[in-house]
Amino acid sequence: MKYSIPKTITNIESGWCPGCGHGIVTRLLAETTEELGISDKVIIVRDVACGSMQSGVVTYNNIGAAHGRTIAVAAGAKRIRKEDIVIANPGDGSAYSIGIESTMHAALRNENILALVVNNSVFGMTGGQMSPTTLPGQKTTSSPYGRDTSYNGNLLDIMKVLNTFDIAYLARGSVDSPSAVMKAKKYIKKALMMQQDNKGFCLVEILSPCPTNWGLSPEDSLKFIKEKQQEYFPLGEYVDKGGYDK
Amino acid sequence: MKYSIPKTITNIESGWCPGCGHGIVTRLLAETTEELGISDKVIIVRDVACGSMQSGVVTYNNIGAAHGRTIAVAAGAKRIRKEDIVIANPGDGSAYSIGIESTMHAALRNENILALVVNNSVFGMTGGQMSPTTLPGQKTTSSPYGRDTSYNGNLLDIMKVLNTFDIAYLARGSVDSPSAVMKAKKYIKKALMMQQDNKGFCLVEILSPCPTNWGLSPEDSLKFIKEKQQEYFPLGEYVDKGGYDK
Amino acid sequence: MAKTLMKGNEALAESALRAGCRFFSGYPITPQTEILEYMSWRMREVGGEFVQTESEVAGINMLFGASAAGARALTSSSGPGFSLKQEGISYLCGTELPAVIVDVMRIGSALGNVFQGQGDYWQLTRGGGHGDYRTIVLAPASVQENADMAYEAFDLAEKYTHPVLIASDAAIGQMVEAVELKDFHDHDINKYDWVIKGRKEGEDKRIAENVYYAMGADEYKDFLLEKYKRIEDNEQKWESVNTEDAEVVLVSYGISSRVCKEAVKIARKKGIKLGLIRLKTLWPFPKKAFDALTSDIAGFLCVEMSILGQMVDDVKLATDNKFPVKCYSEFSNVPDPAIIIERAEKMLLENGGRK
Amino acid sequence: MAKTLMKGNEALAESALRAGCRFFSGYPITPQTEILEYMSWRMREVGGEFVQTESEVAGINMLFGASAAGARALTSSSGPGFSLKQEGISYLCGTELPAVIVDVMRIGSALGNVFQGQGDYWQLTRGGGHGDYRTIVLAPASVQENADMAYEAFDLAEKYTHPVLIASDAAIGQMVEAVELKDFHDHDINKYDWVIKGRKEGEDKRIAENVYYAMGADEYKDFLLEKYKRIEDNEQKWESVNTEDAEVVLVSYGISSRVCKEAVKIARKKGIKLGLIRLKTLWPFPKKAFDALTSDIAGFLCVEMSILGQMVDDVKLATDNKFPVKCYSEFSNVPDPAIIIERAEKMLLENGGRK
Amino acid sequence: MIGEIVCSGFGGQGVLVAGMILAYAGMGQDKYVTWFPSYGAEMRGGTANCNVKISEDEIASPYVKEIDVLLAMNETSVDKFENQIKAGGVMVVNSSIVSPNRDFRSDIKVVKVPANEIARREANPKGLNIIMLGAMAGATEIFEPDYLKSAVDKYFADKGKVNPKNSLCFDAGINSCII
Amino acid sequence: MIGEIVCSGFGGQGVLVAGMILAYAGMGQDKYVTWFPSYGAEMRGGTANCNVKISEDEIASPYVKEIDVLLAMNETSVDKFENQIKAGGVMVVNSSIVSPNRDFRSDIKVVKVPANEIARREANPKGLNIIMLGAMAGATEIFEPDYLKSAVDKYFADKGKVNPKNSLCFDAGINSCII
Amino acid sequence: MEKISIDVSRCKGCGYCICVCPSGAITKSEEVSKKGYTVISVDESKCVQCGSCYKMCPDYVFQIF
Amino acid sequence: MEKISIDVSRCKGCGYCICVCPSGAITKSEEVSKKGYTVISVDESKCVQCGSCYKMCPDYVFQIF
Ligand SMILES: Cc1ncc(C[n+]2csc(CCOP(=O)(O)OP(=O)(O)O)c2C)c(N)n1
Ligand SMILES: Cc1ncc(C[n+]2csc(CCOP(=O)(O)OP(=O)(O)O)c2C)c(N)n1
Ligand code: SF4
Ligand code: SF4
Ligand code: SF4
Ligand code: SF4
Ligand code: SF4
Ligand code: SF4
Ligand SMILES: [Mg+2]
Ligand SMILES: [Mg+2]
Repeated sequence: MKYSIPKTITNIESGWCPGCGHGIVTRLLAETTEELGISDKVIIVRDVACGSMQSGVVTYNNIGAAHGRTIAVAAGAKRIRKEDIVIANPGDGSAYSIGIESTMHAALRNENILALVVNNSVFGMTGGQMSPTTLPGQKTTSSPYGRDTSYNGNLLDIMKVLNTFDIAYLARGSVDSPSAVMKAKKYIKKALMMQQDNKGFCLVEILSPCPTNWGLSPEDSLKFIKEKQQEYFPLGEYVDKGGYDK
Repeated sequence: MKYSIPKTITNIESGWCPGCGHGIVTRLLAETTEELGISDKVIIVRDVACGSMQSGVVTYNNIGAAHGRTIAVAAGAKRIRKEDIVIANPGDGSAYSIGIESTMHAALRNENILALVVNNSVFGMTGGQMSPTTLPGQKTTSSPYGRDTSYNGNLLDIMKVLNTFDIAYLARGSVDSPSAVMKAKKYIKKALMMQQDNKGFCLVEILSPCPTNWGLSPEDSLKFIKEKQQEYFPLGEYVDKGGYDK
Repeated sequence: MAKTLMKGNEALAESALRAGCRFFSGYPITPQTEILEYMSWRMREVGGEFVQTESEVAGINMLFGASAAGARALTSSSGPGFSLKQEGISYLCGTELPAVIVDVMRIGSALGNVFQGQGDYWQLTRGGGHGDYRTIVLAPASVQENADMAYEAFDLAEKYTHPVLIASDAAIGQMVEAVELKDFHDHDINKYDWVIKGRKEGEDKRIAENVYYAMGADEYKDFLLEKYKRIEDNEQKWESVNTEDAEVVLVSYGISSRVCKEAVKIARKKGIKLGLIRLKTLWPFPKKAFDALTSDIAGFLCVEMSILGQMVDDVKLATDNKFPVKCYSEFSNVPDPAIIIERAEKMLLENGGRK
Repeated sequence: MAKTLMKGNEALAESALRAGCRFFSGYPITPQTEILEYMSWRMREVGGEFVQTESEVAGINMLFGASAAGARALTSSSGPGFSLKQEGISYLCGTELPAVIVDVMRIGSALGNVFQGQGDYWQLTRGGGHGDYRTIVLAPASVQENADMAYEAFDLAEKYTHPVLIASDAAIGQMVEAVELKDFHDHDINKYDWVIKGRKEGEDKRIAENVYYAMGADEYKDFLLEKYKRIEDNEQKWESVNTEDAEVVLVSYGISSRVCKEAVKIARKKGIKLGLIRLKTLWPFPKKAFDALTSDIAGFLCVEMSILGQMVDDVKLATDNKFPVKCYSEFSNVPDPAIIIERAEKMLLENGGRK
Repeated sequence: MIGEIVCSGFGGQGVLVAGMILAYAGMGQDKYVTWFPSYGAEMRGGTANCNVKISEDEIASPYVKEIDVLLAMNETSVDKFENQIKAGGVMVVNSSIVSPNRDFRSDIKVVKVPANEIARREANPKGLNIIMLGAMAGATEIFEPDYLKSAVDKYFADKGKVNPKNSLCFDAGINSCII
Repeated sequence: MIGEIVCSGFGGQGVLVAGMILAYAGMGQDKYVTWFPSYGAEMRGGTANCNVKISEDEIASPYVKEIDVLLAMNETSVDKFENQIKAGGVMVVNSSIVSPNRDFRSDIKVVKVPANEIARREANPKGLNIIMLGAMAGATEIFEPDYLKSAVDKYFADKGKVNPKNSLCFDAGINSCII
Repeated sequence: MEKISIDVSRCKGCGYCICVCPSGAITKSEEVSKKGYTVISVDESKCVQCGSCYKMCPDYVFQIF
Repeated sequence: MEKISIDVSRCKGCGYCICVCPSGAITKSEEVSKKGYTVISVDESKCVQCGSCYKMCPDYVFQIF
């Protein structure tokens, strides 16, 4: 088969809303780990946010971390399971708001994990409040008149923050089109290879639709990513210490 | 008098060790606020760390914040006291380790306060443990064989992190010599003027000796700042949105 | 003011604003989020400060600053987020700062779930933070009380310069009832002599820190014992329902107590002498409600949504262990009036009279 | 092994390593810091993982991950830092993960001070975090016990797949005594079937999350009640000193209990029949120690370093309120044997016999 | 006690608003009312419901145990709540998507309303819930149809969301159930 | 009970180590020992002290209330602890910096040791505490001087910090107090 | 057949596959799933096996031969 | 006189002033303060009133006229 559902995807229906990007990101994770032959080494550490619904969808053993603590928990687990591949799977709220301390310090300590951040520019799970990546003008339930940066604060672009850090890999992908999906997959795969080779901290952020809380149709959500979200959060590789491009 | 002790310095003996930089920074704060005629507006928010001993030394009303929370507490106070000048006075441990989340997010929200960070590259108050700014090779009570960055993590240079943020002012000074002291004073003064004009978040970091925990004589401590600390933490102004240079 | 239909969480938020609250800092968590969402637009309308903070820890600490600066300040959370505020609550107590903190209880330890629960009773009444302290804990059982207690909480907090907690729950927070809101009250941020602001010439120096540093450790001990005694003497609040002739008395609060009221109604129709003490303060525990009872009681039945029956000890202590005390506890289900009555009947059978 | 002189904190750390602990994550705070400092070099020597985390919150959460992955994991803190760990402790409980968490108690709410205190009793025994849970709380009173209990704590934690707290204090942590350390024990991180690791073909899927999700809310209720009952039945630990014929029984733990022992010695010399129940577990509270007493007791005197007398309620509950219970509490001073005896004599006068 | 009502259906069918309108209407007649939603993770599955109580006396528990009236906007709602209806109670069923072949309880009154079709006809896809309310007004005594209709209008007017189509939907609901 | 000792002085004078050596020596004779330091903010002021108990029986409280022997290395130490010494107890005073003109209690034995001068003479500025221990050995019965001296050596040997000057200091301490 | 296999029971009707299919092979069907989603159907004859639908589908509906 | 005034009771003997004084006017005295610090003394005749000591002193000992 040219494209087959990865074996590590279960046939349990996911809890995600129609058009939710978490489902795509999860498939990429399943594909890449299978392609690398590391399926039997994966430990996922998920947040309590929408990413938590991944647990039912994949066959991987996993840990449910407190909100904002996936990266700390993953770092703790990895230090005990050095042969395993440990992936933290936070959302933007988790990694950049409540959990920013550990995002920064795990990067400083160059913890040998992958932080795979699903950035949907809102707190999805709790009903769509503003997050550190909510765009200027974007309406959320806690910025009902649209984010006004002078009132609600500026955006956090983690690429700019971790840019200068001595980590293994830092990249931002998106799932707004088939080609973007393939690029995002490449980023994730590279990061996993680096973890296999003990290169250190990798953070891959994926721009991901949350039609429910954006108040947009799934199709318009993809447009929103392309036209709006990427304007503030440009795609690409920001740190690459690996040399894993063939 | 050419140089007189600022009126806002009390004659209570400080609790600091001989040669502690906190004393110099405190005087700069007293001088600048007096020169700007804002002594009667100052609210200091101090950590529980060595900076807390400032409380007895100055006549200013002040708030003792929990460790790591000076910036959050100051931002809260400033929002209520918009006419006052609110200065958070954390150490490097406070601002960059436990309190990094609020350092980042107060900057994102451009809270109209001054964070005056006394960076002595250790947790002074608790007896000299490693902090995020402890230098490679530096011995501390929690890195007794010297900081090994691959074991203890890399250094956090806040200038590199906040560099790209939309804040009012970001600078790093030092108190290792009379001329450095005067430059540091200029930075602090500029930041205070910006707060007066509601320009937003200012962070001024001051490299400061902790002879006690560095295990050095006070004199050698100054050398350490010049020769070692500044190598990793270069002095200068990093963000300046104010135009307050005459 | 006429009555309007409001959600419990929103009524609480609006009422806090009317009480003069002009500072809110918090972080979303179900089932508390509507408080934050309401504040996100409404606070701006009334000219106050709203901050969605980076975390609950930042939320309680920004509130600490705002409170020290003299504002009526509010934060709110649930479950895990409320736990993160415990250090800050201890700081408010030790520093003697007034503030109002809402815990919209949900179920379970760890993540648990977003549904109604009452498992934070110990955390609320015994101090989830470090050190020796208590906080007044108000326990609303209706949308109206969510509003009234939020209003009153600020007065209480200032009366004792102490944080006041509101132990709301997911059910009270999510439900809608008619509510009558109180008028807007102006709060003067300079009202109190402990408020931190720029120090004007000639004024005494003010420091917001552990009050015991200034008064000395020994005096602090007496001060604290006296203060808590004063609160215990003055602030016990409860509602007694049909307790005069009750043979079994239910003890309950919040959403569970509403089910208990229904049970009392049904039981009375059946001729069973059931009564109810509904706690309106969890601390101080309304011991006076128990003191007032006659001694012909077959026992007390605690009805609560906590597996471990967290309220039981307090009832035993309040009654000097003179009566049987049982517990009907639920976890994810709401207590059932039928089961309540069944249990009460069983107690009557077992302990016809006094122990 | 021969005896060596060690500081309480260091003995605790070394002993944890000998018990097979290979993961420590924590943040400095006096008077706990020596544990962290000791681990900073010693953990590397024994081939384990040491992390000075960015905060206490990160510390407890890294530990959560290490524990889920199968390690014997330790974190420690004091006062404010211990409060910040409450969310994480609740997560460990709900997720049923073993771990050892040390609270080296200091005095006061808020910042308080770094000196010995026992003001965290409620926080420790009633769960400072959200939701329905208890944790075993061990209370060492000597450097030797600091070592022994740290060793034993890991076994207990695994026996119940539950966090175990050690309520040490500044005095026990800072003092030096001779100590005999146990041998090194190897811990197999794959020992338990709940341990999270890469899932090999054919293995059952493992998830570390609230255990109630898998078992269902109703079953969880029974499960939890049974589990805590089992702990209460099996894990009560105490030391009775001269209680056989005692007329007044002191109740105390940790550093205060050592002063009490001295008081008992002195009192006995004077012919006063003083006894002592020293709690070695704060929870489960050693009710059995009280059950074993005769009824000719004039009363119990709680001796503790907490202003509000936090242990008193537990003694009343353990004795069904059948005896007078008084409290001699200190804040910044260490209890004084002379005052203890004076208070005991007063109790004897007031309540010559049984209440 | 005037009535204990459960409104249930898919998220998006307006079940919570239907319940709110009933509570609002009750309050307009100086009754005691409570409205209690299902929420959180429960809703993500796709089903939402709310409990409404309307009473002359103060309402103790807001939870509906024995239902007087069930507005069942989809199949799962019938599955879930039919058994809780009191003997003699009323179930208004959205017959557009609830299979007409299923067996309903015989001791209750079942009112079948092709709500989706009506909504389509009235070009008011968001009017499903109003149609159901209309049907309920026609089939029960809890509110006078005219009063409830005016309450619907007033409810939306209060929110500044007036939509003249609502009134048509309401009428269509009443009519459909009279047929 | 063999002895309850307080060592007190400026931070840096080695008072905590002096106490530790006493505890170590006690343990070497199979006695029960406890050592308890002042610490934290208290120490920042400049004064440090520790409580040492040495006993044949298990030690209950580690706090010294009534002092058998006080090693007072500076003025404040005398101010603070002299009154806690038991009648008949011993106070070893660092007479280099404790004013020789002050009145001491007459019901205790006061041993004046010019410790700073001796240390200077022996070119061992860190030997202050050892000198004081020597003096104590000479003036009290708690330890045989030779045993304590060997314990000092063993203590430092265990730590890998052998310093032959310590022995000279110890002797000088004994001698100074015999004089 | 055998170009593509679909499991419409998983489909949530988001429409991603429809808008990325280069050959217009995918359309909304009339079928409404149990959860109330209008699922898709594929006109296999039009399918060029590009895999775009597979790549975008958040609910693992497609497999391409 | 009147070039400089010092309050040696505050001095903690850190020596900063000594090492920054361009004219060698400051030296350690023999005096030991109550807290055990060897304090400084100033040879005012040498002082050029540059203010360096003032700027560096962490304990507010100096004032320059
Ligand atoms: C300590 C704590 N605070 C808040 C919450 C509530 N909460 C759960 S998930 C979440 C935010 C989710 O946003 P994000 O991390 O971006 O993930 P998404 O759902 O958008 O994928 C919040 C605030 C919680 N469970 N615990
Ligand atoms: C929550 C909490 N954690 C830890 C501490 C202990 N503590 C007090 S100050 C401090 C670090 C001080 O370092 P820094 O912030 O750099 O200030 P400095 O003393 O070096 O000026 C620590 C760890 C505390 N009081 N509260
Ligand atoms: S709320 Fe948003 S992020 Fe969460 S499942 Fe729905 S679409 Fe996905
Ligand atoms: S420990 Fe360091 S920072 Fe603290 S007072 Fe002493 S010198 Fe200053
Ligand atoms: S594989 Fe390509 S052509 Fe075929 S259905 Fe999918 S998107 Fe269309
Ligand atoms: S992308 Fe998948 S879920 Fe979405 S409509 Fe197509 S098949 Fe259905
Ligand atoms: S003012 Fe300058 S010259 Fe005078 S004493 Fe001070 S440093 Fe020396
Ligand atoms: S700088 Fe100040 S404290 Fe230091 S030696 Fe000079 S006068 Fe004394
Ligand atoms: Mg998100
Ligand atoms: Mg520091």
